[in-house]
Amino acid sequence: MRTIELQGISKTFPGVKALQGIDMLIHPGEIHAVCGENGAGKSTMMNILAGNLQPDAGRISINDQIVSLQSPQEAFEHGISIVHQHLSLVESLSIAENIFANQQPTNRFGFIQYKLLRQKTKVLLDQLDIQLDPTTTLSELSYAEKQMVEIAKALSKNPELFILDEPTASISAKETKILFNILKNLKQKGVAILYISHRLDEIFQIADRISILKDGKPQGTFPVAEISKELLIQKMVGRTLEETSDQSHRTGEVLLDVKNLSGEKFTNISFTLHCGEIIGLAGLIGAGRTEIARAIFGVEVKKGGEIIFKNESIVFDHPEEAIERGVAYVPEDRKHLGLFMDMSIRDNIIAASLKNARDGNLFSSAKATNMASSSKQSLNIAATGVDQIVRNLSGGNQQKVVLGKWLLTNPDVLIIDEPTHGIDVGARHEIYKILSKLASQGKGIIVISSDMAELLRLCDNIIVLKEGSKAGTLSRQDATEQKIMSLAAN
Amino acid sequence: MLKKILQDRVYSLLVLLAAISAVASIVFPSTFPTFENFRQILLNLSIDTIVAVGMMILLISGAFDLSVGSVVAFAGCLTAYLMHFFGVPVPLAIMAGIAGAMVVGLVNGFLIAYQGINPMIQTLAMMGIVRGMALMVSGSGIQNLPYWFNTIGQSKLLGLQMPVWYMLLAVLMFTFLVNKTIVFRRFYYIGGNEKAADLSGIRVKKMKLWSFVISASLAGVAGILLSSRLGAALPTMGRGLELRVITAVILGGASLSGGFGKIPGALLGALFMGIISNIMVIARISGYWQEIILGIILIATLWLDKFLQKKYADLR
Amino acid sequence: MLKKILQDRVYSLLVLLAAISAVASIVFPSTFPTFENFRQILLNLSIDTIVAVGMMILLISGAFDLSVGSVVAFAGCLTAYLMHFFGVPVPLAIMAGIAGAMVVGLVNGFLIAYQGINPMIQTLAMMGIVRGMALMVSGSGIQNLPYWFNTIGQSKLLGLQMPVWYMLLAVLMFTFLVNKTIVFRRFYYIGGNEKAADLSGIRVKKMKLWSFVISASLAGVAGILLSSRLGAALPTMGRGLELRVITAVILGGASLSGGFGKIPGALLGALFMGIISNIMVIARISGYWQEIILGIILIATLWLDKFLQKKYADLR
Amino acid sequence: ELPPRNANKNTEVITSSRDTVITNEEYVMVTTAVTMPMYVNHDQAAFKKWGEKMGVKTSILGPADWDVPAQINTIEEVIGTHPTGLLINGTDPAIAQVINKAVAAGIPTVVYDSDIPNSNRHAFLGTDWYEIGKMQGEEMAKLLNGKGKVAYMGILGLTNMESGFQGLLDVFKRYPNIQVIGKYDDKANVEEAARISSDLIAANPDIAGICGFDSNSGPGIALAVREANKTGTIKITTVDWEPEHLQLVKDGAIQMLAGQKRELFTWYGAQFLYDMVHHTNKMANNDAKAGITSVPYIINTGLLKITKENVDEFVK
Ligand SMILES: Nc1ncnc2c1ncn2[C@@H]1O[C@H](COP(=O)(O)OP(=O)(O)OP(=O)(O)O)[C@@H](O)[C@H]1O
Ligand SMILES: Nc1ncnc2c1ncn2[C@@H]1O[C@H](COP(=O)(O)OP(=O)(O)OP(=O)(O)O)[C@@H](O)[C@H]1O
Ligand SMILES: [Mg+2]
Ligand SMILES: [Mg+2]
Repeated sequence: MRTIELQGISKTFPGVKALQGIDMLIHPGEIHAVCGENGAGKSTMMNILAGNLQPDAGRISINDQIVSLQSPQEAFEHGISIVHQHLSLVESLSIAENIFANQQPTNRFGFIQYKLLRQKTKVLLDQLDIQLDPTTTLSELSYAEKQMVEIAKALSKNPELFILDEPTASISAKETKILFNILKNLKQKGVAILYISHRLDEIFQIADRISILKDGKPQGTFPVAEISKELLIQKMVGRTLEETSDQSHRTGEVLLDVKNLSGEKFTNISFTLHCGEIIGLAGLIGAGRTEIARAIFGVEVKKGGEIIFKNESIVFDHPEEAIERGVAYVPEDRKHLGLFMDMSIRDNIIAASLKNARDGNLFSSAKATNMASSSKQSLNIAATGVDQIVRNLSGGNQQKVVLGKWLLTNPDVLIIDEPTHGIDVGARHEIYKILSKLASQGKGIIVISSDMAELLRLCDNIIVLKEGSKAGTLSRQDATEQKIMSLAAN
Repeated sequence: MLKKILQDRVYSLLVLLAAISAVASIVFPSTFPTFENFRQILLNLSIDTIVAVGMMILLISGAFDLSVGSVVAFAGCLTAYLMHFFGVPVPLAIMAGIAGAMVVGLVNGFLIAYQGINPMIQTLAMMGIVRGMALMVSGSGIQNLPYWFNTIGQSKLLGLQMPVWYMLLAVLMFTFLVNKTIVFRRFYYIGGNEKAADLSGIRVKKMKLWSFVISASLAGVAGILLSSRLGAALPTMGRGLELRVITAVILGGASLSGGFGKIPGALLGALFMGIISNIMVIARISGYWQEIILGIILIATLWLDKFLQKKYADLR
Repeated sequence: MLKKILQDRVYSLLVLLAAISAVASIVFPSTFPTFENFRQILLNLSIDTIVAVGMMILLISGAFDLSVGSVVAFAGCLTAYLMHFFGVPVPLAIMAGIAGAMVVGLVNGFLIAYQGINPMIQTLAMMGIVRGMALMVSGSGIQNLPYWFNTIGQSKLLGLQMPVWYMLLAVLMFTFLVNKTIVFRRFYYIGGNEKAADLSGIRVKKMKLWSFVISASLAGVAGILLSSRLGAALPTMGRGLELRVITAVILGGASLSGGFGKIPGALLGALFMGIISNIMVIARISGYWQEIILGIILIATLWLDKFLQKKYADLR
Repeated sequence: ELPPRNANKNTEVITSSRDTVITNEEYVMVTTAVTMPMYVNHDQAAFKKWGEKMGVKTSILGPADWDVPAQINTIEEVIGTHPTGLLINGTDPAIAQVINKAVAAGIPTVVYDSDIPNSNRHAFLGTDWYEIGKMQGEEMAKLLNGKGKVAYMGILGLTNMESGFQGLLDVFKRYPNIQVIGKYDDKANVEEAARISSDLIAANPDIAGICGFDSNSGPGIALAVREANKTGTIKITTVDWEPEHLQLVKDGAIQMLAGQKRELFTWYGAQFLYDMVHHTNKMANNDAKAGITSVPYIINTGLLKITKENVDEFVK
């Protein structure tokens, strides 16, 4: 049983006051949600609790004992373990070795026991209901599967304070359900849980209390019962979000026609995307949604089938062609596939449209800066400037940068894999607006998402995939979470 | 401004160079700060720098090439061989020499980019192969090259020997290309994140292939200049040059992991090494002391650079 | 099983080696497959392999060390110096020699891990410094080393000279440590993803420091063995060894970007190189052809390895 | 502006006609591989000793590794510092130009070791490497009484060494029963030399003799021969007489050393410079005006033949 108290925690990064005088009390056996916009300082706070960052001011006490958490190791020793927003996994190692990193089970001579390691891993994976061999190399997993491994890793430490930084951003309803059951159990056991998510429904579903951050400043803590969604958003964003009408812009004109497309991980996928239409791809982890997108975009070779784009059969053998023809793909794994972490926001945003950043035939940094700045404006990315290094952005703002990059290519067909992956309500709202605006301009959009609310809200048609094949299509009218789940699961 | 100096290696190196030169000028007023001396320093680093420009491009894109030293020798020897034994006219022979270098670059680039061979071993193996070929064509070296060939590297302009001008040309040209053309900017993206670059529509493999061809060609040019300057082609030319050049380039702000570096950095890195060794010659430091002191200075420089950056981060 | 062979370099290399040896035994039945020949091959690669084991650990953790060649010379010379000029008893002198090597490793590790100096330049600079120190202590080399010292490297066991046994010991010991102990396992995490390793509670800097100390110490041991085997300590020992060793290690399955590699790979890589050059001599390939053909074989090997992996990926 | 068309071949350029007393004289030796023990112990030691005796400043400069272009760079930079006299190691014909430059700058310039005939150097002292090869050939032929398999190794691509190889081969041409089985590059590295030798022994159990041409060849070959228990049965001739070489002759591992009188190169070379500067022997009223140089033009210091018989005379 631990009661964790934060007093006057402050943290400043070059150019940013990430946290300013945070006070917070986390009781054992409560699920304590932390809400805030992208860049509000949530992850920073969690990293401080996890011993990964050192606060400039303030103190942390556990059961009224002031503790100093100089390193992750010390945090573990105090029973604190965290599911990182940016996964803390090693691609080149097996699932088992990732989960028990630096604490593999050993015999009494201090030698690693691999059999035991595999067994312990299997137990954890079963707990999370993941059908994967513990010896699988991490690099062979999809992003969502990695997310689950990260959760298993944190769980393996039997924490007293369990921190989850946007664990559900990229997993589907099925996994989310499993996760919540586990959290409830831990709660029974008296574990204190800090839970970060931009999916407010989830928060109202499981949280006991909610603390709100804005621009690094505390906005108070409320029992869920005492705060409405509207008020929460109001406090997070500092304004109320006017509801957008999500009327369909679907036209009769066919834009993209996919016929019996087959690839590594999917077979006989057919669908038609009309101008102004938003199609959703739903499915559980590993359903093959990403692979379909990659096949259309020309990253992976298709095994069979035909893609007809603007009434002509096309095969992109490289994304370059896809981009030139007006197809864009926002990948799921922003860190590895989306971003140039050590480059500036500007260079990231113009990456896919370098040709437009020219003045005559020559590259013009002024022009590039303008392009980037306007995207930064329209997506309102929270950063010190377009010259800031992307690595130092908050998760959500990084996602906005990736989006900005692809919107700048102004595509006719936009494929987005987990579009609001880690994006706050405000920004999510903006992105939805952007998407329906694009649709209204007659563009076709394919949304791959594990957030069903999102699909239901955005899509004219939802294609549900199951183990790589089409399990059914639901139109906006008759789509419900239950229907999607039943198609996707059994 | 201060930010620039403290953050950007190119500037901090410039400052450091100025400081060192100032000190040297006070200690050796009659020998160091003379036009002759600097003309000589520049001439002596011109060959390395031309190779370094190509290496900088490779490092920006996250690769490197250990075979450049051998290519220097091979290009020089091949050119000399054709002129000397077959009386091939100078321009043709030179083109053949550069072509030879390009082929080496093509092979490296193809096997690394398209076949996924490990760059380190590929270029290391190539280093042996090409050195062997240099020995094959030139035996123990080829003397008395045609007068007109020698003029390329030996004639002077405004008191500076031609290689210096070629070096400056290469540096300026590629600085411009890298800053001002889309094609060359792509190397930064490839070095920054290969997968993301590919998904952003950059043909990574093709670009990688080219980066090796470019650096090999520059090495070829350097080799031809060197043998023209020497008036002879030696199979031993450019031994250990690869490490020297990579050192200069990293000193100039590049990183083996890619994504960083500016072309002028290549020149500055080479200049730094050149001035240090020149000062050691003037100070008559030699034998093992020369190796020890050079090593210490190298480490000290990088340490200072890190120190400045920390200072900057704090002061911000 | 097939998966293992096709995927894991250690196995594919083993298979390849077996194949090559088989062919060589058929073509040169009287000279290649003899005990004497293999005894000598092993003896000649023992020194390199001991260094390669340390280098493998460094590459697994995502670093490398160019100064090992110089450390080999320095440790040997320092030991000989103490024994010869100060009559220091053999065991003490050896300890001093290894200690000297460790200090080099400490300096490298500290400046790289804690001061963030670029590893490439740090170890390159150290290579010069330490070579210089070797020359300083040994001048032109030291002869007439104590009998008991020479026995270390010259005595035989079961027909194999001691260095071979020490090599096998080192390989087995570190294979075991790396597979079975958490401490050594950490190097894979650090090489695979430094940030993640840090978040997993691994003290990355400390471990990095140690990795350099380990590899330097092994280089020290190798140097002492070499001079004991030679019966003399020469300041020129271990020239160019660093590249030879890195090649062997990468051939053995490591990658410059870290996270990959197995200790036995170091031995296999060295063995591969050893057998190839042995066969070339037997096949009467000499002069510059040696370099050319060795290079081609190296590339061909890696190409084949890639090819097998692709095949495997398809067939799975 | 274009370079001179070396028209004025072998017309001796006049030395400094400074009759005034020279203040703070400094004599500079520029070599390559400045840390090579053979150079340090013989050339450089004698040169320093001479300086002390004459009470003038002596400096030794040059790159640490065998790098002729770098030696040229050093000479160029030294010329800028106007030394009293230049003593240059004739590493390669390619240094002719810079020698001429020095001479043109009025600096007395003496070449030692190998001659640079196509230059305007004032004097040369040294030996003809062709003779070294011949001497080894003759001795080897004698040791083998004219029949058997022989291999030789050295550093490939060096002019002087290649002519040494030539001398060797020309001798063997006269012995039809001597079969030359190969030429190998030991990269001036003991381990390489040992590896190649033992591979050779494995490949040709009946190999009768091995000749070495750089100072690391001898110890390496001897090591391999010893480890194959063929000491004495396989004959070894090699160059250089470092302590370890002498030791090996005493042990009967090496049958003959073809040594150079390197001390004489630099001692008298320096003396020549001194005499030129001081006009010790005036021939004309003004040698300069008369267009003569008052020192010998070419001196062949002859070779040392060190065998078991006379070795003890050399052991210090
Ligand atoms: N290493 C860093 N260097 C500089 N600034 C940083 C660094 N890490 C975070 N920041 C800044 O601190 C602020 C808070 O970042 P943090 O990651 O805590 O936000 P967050 O609440 O987690 O947002 P998100 O919901 O998008 O994850 C952001 O403005 C971010 O740009
Ligand atoms: N980079 C990859 N390398 C190897 N296998 C992968 C990779 N990405 C995904 N997979 C595998 O392909 C299958 C489909 O993955 P994919 O990402 O398409 O699933 P998904 O339907 O997109 O679900 P999610 O996107 O939520 O992970 C998964 O079983 C996963 O293991
Ligand atoms: Mg966050
Ligand atoms: Mg996916």
